[in-house]
Amino acid sequence: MRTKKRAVAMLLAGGQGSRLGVLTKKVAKPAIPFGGKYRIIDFPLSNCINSGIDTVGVLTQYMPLDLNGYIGNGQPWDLDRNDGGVSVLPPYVRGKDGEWYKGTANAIYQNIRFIERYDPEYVVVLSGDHIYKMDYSKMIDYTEEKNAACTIAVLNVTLEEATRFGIMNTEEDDRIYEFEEKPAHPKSTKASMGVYVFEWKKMKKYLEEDEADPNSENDFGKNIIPNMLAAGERMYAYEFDGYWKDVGTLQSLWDANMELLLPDSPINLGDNTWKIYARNPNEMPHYTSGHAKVKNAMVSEGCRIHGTVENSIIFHGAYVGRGTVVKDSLILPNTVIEDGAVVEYSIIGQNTHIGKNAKIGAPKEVAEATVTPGKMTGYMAVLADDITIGDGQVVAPAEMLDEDRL
Amino acid sequence: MRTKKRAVAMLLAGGQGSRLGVLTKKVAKPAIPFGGKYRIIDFPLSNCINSGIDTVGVLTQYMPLDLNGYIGNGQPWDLDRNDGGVSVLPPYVRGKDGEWYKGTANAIYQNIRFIERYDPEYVVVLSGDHIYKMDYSKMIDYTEEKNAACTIAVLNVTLEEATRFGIMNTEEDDRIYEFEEKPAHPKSTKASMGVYVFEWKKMKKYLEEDEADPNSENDFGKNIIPNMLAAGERMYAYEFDGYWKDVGTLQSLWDANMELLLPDSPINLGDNTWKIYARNPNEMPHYTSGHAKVKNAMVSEGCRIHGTVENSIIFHGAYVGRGTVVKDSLILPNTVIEDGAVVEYSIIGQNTHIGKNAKIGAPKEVAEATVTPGKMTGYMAVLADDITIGDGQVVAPAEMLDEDRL
Amino acid sequence: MKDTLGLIFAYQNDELMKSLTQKRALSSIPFGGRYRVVDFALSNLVNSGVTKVGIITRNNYQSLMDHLGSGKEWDLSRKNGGMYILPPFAQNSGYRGKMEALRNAENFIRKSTEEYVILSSADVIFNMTFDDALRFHKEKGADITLIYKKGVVKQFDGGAGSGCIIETNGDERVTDIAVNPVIGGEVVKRGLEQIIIGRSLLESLINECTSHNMYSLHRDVLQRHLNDLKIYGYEYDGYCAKIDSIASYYAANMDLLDGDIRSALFYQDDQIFTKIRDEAPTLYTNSAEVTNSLIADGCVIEGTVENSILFRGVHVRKGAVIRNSIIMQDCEIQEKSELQYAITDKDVVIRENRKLFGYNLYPMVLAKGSVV
Amino acid sequence: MKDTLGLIFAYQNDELMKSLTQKRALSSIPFGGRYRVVDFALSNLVNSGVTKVGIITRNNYQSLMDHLGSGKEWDLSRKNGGMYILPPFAQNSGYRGKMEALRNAENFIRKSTEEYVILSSADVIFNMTFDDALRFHKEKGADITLIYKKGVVKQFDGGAGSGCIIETNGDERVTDIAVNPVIGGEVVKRGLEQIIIGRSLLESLINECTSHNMYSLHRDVLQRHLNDLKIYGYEYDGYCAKIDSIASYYAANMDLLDGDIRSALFYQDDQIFTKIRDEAPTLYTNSAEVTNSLIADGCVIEGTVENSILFRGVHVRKGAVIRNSIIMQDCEIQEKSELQYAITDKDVVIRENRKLFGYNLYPMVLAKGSVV
Repeated sequence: MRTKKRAVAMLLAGGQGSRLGVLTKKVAKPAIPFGGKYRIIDFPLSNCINSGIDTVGVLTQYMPLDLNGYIGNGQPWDLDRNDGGVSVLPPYVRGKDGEWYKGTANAIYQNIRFIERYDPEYVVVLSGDHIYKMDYSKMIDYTEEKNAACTIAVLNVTLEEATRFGIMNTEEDDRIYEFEEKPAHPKSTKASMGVYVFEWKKMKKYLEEDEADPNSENDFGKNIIPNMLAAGERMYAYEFDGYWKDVGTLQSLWDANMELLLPDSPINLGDNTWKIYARNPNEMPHYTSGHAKVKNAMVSEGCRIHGTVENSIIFHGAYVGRGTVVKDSLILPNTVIEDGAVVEYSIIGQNTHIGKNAKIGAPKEVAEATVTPGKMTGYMAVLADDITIGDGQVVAPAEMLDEDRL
Repeated sequence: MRTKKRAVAMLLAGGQGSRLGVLTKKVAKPAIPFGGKYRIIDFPLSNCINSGIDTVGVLTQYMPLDLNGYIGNGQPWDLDRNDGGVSVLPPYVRGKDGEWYKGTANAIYQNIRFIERYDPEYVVVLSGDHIYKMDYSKMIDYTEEKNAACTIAVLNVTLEEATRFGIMNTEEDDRIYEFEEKPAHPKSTKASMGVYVFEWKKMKKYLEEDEADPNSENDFGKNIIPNMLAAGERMYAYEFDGYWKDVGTLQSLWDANMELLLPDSPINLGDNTWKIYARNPNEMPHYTSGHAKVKNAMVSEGCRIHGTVENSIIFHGAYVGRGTVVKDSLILPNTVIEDGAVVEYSIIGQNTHIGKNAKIGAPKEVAEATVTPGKMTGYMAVLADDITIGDGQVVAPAEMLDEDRL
Repeated sequence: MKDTLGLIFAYQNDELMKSLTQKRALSSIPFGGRYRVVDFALSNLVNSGVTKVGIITRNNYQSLMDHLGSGKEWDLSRKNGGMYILPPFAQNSGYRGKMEALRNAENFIRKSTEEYVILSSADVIFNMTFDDALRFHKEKGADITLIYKKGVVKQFDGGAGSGCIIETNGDERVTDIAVNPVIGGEVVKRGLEQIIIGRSLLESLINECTSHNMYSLHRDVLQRHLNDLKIYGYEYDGYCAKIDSIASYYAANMDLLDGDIRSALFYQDDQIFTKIRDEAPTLYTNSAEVTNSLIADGCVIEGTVENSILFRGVHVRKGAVIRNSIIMQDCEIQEKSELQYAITDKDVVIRENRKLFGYNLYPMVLAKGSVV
Repeated sequence: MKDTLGLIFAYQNDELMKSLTQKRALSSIPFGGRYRVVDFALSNLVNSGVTKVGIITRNNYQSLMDHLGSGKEWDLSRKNGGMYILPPFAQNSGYRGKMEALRNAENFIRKSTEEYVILSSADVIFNMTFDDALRFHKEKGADITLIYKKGVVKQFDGGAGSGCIIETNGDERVTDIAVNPVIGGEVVKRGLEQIIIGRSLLESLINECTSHNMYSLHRDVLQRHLNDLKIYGYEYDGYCAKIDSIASYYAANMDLLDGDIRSALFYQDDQIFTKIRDEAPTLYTNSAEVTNSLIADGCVIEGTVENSILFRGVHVRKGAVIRNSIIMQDCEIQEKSELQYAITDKDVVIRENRKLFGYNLYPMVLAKGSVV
């Protein structure tokens, strides 16, 4: 009950996530459903409480209604505290004018007063785009040990992958001497995970300087980190060797979900020593009928399965009719798929209604062999939230549908 | 536990309250302290829960950090509910662009989706500027009885005062046929209190039409109400005969506080049948020392009084030193007034420190007889939050001070 | 229904079910994959808009308290009103009847201001709001209204009798009350032990019973006052099941495999609330074969499950077969074992190759934590 | 201190204070204008970072439960850990000693995973965090650490004796433990009944006591194991007061009129938390004369108050005089009445012109709700 906190976490949840296409039309990316009953933001929030960080600011800007409602008072993550807990931090007006968050650094800058309430030694900067389990307290300990102004969590990737990441070039002792964004010829394979620990006093100084610079884009990767490096601050890479997945594209979202079905799934949601918490819908146990065939699948509470489900994730409250086939697909919450429909290699948005004998997508192998991939969808069919597909209607593979088809 | 609600309240808390001068430099007007331990917003929030309205959206825009923190999960007002409760609704980005709340009507328009979650029959629109106790459920009943599209709460004022208010001209049965903003020659004395009940379906239609009109100022008083009248909607005045006070100026804020000291204070904060709730600071009972003289004053928990206090409101956590005199003043929370200082006819902001033998303001009668009144302050001395006045320093009556004086 | 107080009798600790109630009250027995029996009574009150509920306990109520917590899940963690656990007075080791139990709540009742009280027994599985019944109670000017269900009472072996059977006239006024009568297969009006009564009348009846050393709600209040109080019956025509024996508990669980009964109980606007437990969704592997079963989150199914109910966190290993059984939280059914007509309490482990068979009306019960 | 579990003995119901404890446990007696005695033990644990606290109760704990609610005010309404009320087993009507009381918490202790346990008696008024004491416990490799206070023990008439007095050697190892010895005016090391112990050791000591029908923490554990367990003393040098008689209760309240003691207890980073009650600030009228008094919110003062403590909602009418008294919640002191050395429990009304005088060490106690 002491207001001074060792660390405060700031979670950047303002991005639109436009590469997720129609799925982010109504909700911010961190509120996208994942893994049958979770949302992406459950991972960083659960990591915080599991790491002993009980004060989290969530910086929102884009379509925050669902996200705010989902976070609520923070109780599902044990983040409803008299002192600290989770706070949603939208942009606001001061003096005469309001200012949207211009960049990741500006978003934190605008909330300096929030952070200073807790007088922290360290500030942990997180994003709401990744699926991973990580003990941030170890990274903070490491920052303290190294007496670093900033520590950046890195993942070892292949040299080829390294061209798509922000890469940290380090000395032998992991001190960073150079940061390269998507280098054509990477000197290192240490890719930034978008998890930073800053010594707060230093961070504040650089945020203020950055804000005063009219040419800055006010971005951590583009401005703050390079400025700190240029000034000779002690900055270290912190190697993380666990599972980490960016789910910023439809394909990577599908992949990360499907990895939950692997024997010894790398993210292991059943691990009681590092629980991932979620706001639980109040739904009864799922019902698998006498006509159902469910193999290699994840099914959540509130579902009613009367058909065939294979290699798929069925999110809570979904209905799969008799004679219906769902394969290689993600069925997001509360979606209804009527009798006789076939859904293959697809992502179906929340509350969407698919009529009898409708046909969505095509078998994965067929689609991959015959279809021109979509820019966002690849070979998948992707349906938005809240739409209706009439009886017998067809949605082609690689198609992204945002309206009713009756 | 049924999601359909009879009424949802929308509380407009985005205004800056610039006529409150330095007091609103860091906090939005609804978060201004009032009555020793309350804030202005406690009145509409308590009215809601006491009226049986358990779903409240608070529309914020200006300096919301303190206000958000104060509202928190709504528990102090019993508004932490699994279904409903209080939600803070900031402006946000959708699609590519963000939009600040352009006016009171636009603020509600941008949150139509929030309202529709609860499928209400009525929406109550409130503002965070007034001190009053009112049972909104009776006004909703009245709206239902009259089968009205909108009901506007009115107060009977004098003909002279009527020139400063929005005035409702009504038929004998209280049906409104005309609305005049600050009429030079009022036809009626029914002044709008800024409390509206709308039938939601109708309201939504007019909000959407208003939003589509590029020339609109998106304001209830200027656009929505006149448009509805012009369209011939059934609109009624609802007479309210209790205590109601606008606290939009420093003088009216001082007056409303001082009325708490009257025998049989019209707002009666001790009334257990209509409690005003506040987020309680955890402070011990106040201590009145052997040297203290306290008369006609309100003193809150956490205070330590060693001097003379007369005709004043001492907010929680304040300290009044030995030999110190406080008269006709509001001392906002956690302010320290050292030994031998004299504070007369003043408003002292939160966490401000007044040094020994400092002199703030002048006796009320003296100030009124000798000083040129300030535009905002009148004859009062007004000190901002968080400043320091050095030992022996003087702040003149009618002065408004926003920085240290050492 | 802000003018109504709820009181739940949650102390039943039926001897007939002792294998399941050894360490808990009947009201906190797990039910339907993720619920506890008390969830139904509590949700019904909350769904009726009652915001102040007292829970009358006796002993073994630690498990009940753990389940109810602060009442948050039922939206009863409130500043005004909310949920109140009413523990027994220290010296009291049991109640001879409901009127004696109510003595324990006397203070709570007296301090309340609500005009009506709903007395609800926490041993009935049903989904009902009391709005219409209260309206009926007011319209009739009734002193007491008994909710009843018309039909043939299923007689389960070992059940606690049929409770109270009432008769009503054309105006629904109660003309006779029989306590635990022997009944055949005829259609009767069975009291559901859900009663509406005025608060001040209840207070004076508690006083009357206390001062005359009477304790039974049925005999000392309802039967005695049949003529001088206006006692009415109100028919509830939805699904209900009274839990008073292992057989009735088993049957009520199995009822949930019927889609219509599931709909009546769960897929309604008025939901049944229960304590949250954070579990991942259930995982079916390639070897899973599941039919006609109700399965909570957190299970891993590698074997065969038929006509069964699996609570949270159950692991069914490869080759294991579960039929017509109720498997509670965190049980593990190991390779090639087989269960039929079994009820396994929490944390039971069935070792490899074990085979356990009960009968339909005499399911085999395995106590909490046993390793077989 | 995530690795530490808190256990509070909140069942004391001292016969010597029975005028104040007739309907409540000692731990829930109002104190200091807005607190209850238990707030200190509970806040100390919370301020030490302990997030899981069991409260051992016996009887008359309804008032304690009402006060503690869901633990929200102490930030102990949590998903993981938080506050647990541990009610007595039904048949148990009293504990002969703390070891017997702990048997009641055995299950709770066994299910916990924390390495250490702090056993705290809820009858001491003090503000202390246990961080340093726990560090000391670890550094010394102690089995048990007793927090003690060095000084002359104030002997109040009717007090429950001096509790346990310990002696320690240069290394702070405890060399002798005397239970309730007769002591004169000498400086002694008095145990504060705040004890640090390893969780598994505590478990085995509870088992040992149970199987040998022993029950006293002091005699059957500390004295018996003085040589074979490493028992250390840790000095607390702040303010503390043990509440064990009306006189000590009165004196501890009056201590709060001393600015230094007030500072030590309340104006600290580590706050004492208590249940919120929504009251308006206190109103002084023109006829009010208040000196050297501690006054909670919600009072209306029209009369004279000197050297006294007023709880929330007290109304002192014109011409009434209160001196050296403790006036609890919602009392009304009517016109021209006079109180000296009085303790009025909640809801007492002193009629016009009544005069009541106690003595310094024998303050007059007026029972809850009495109208004089």
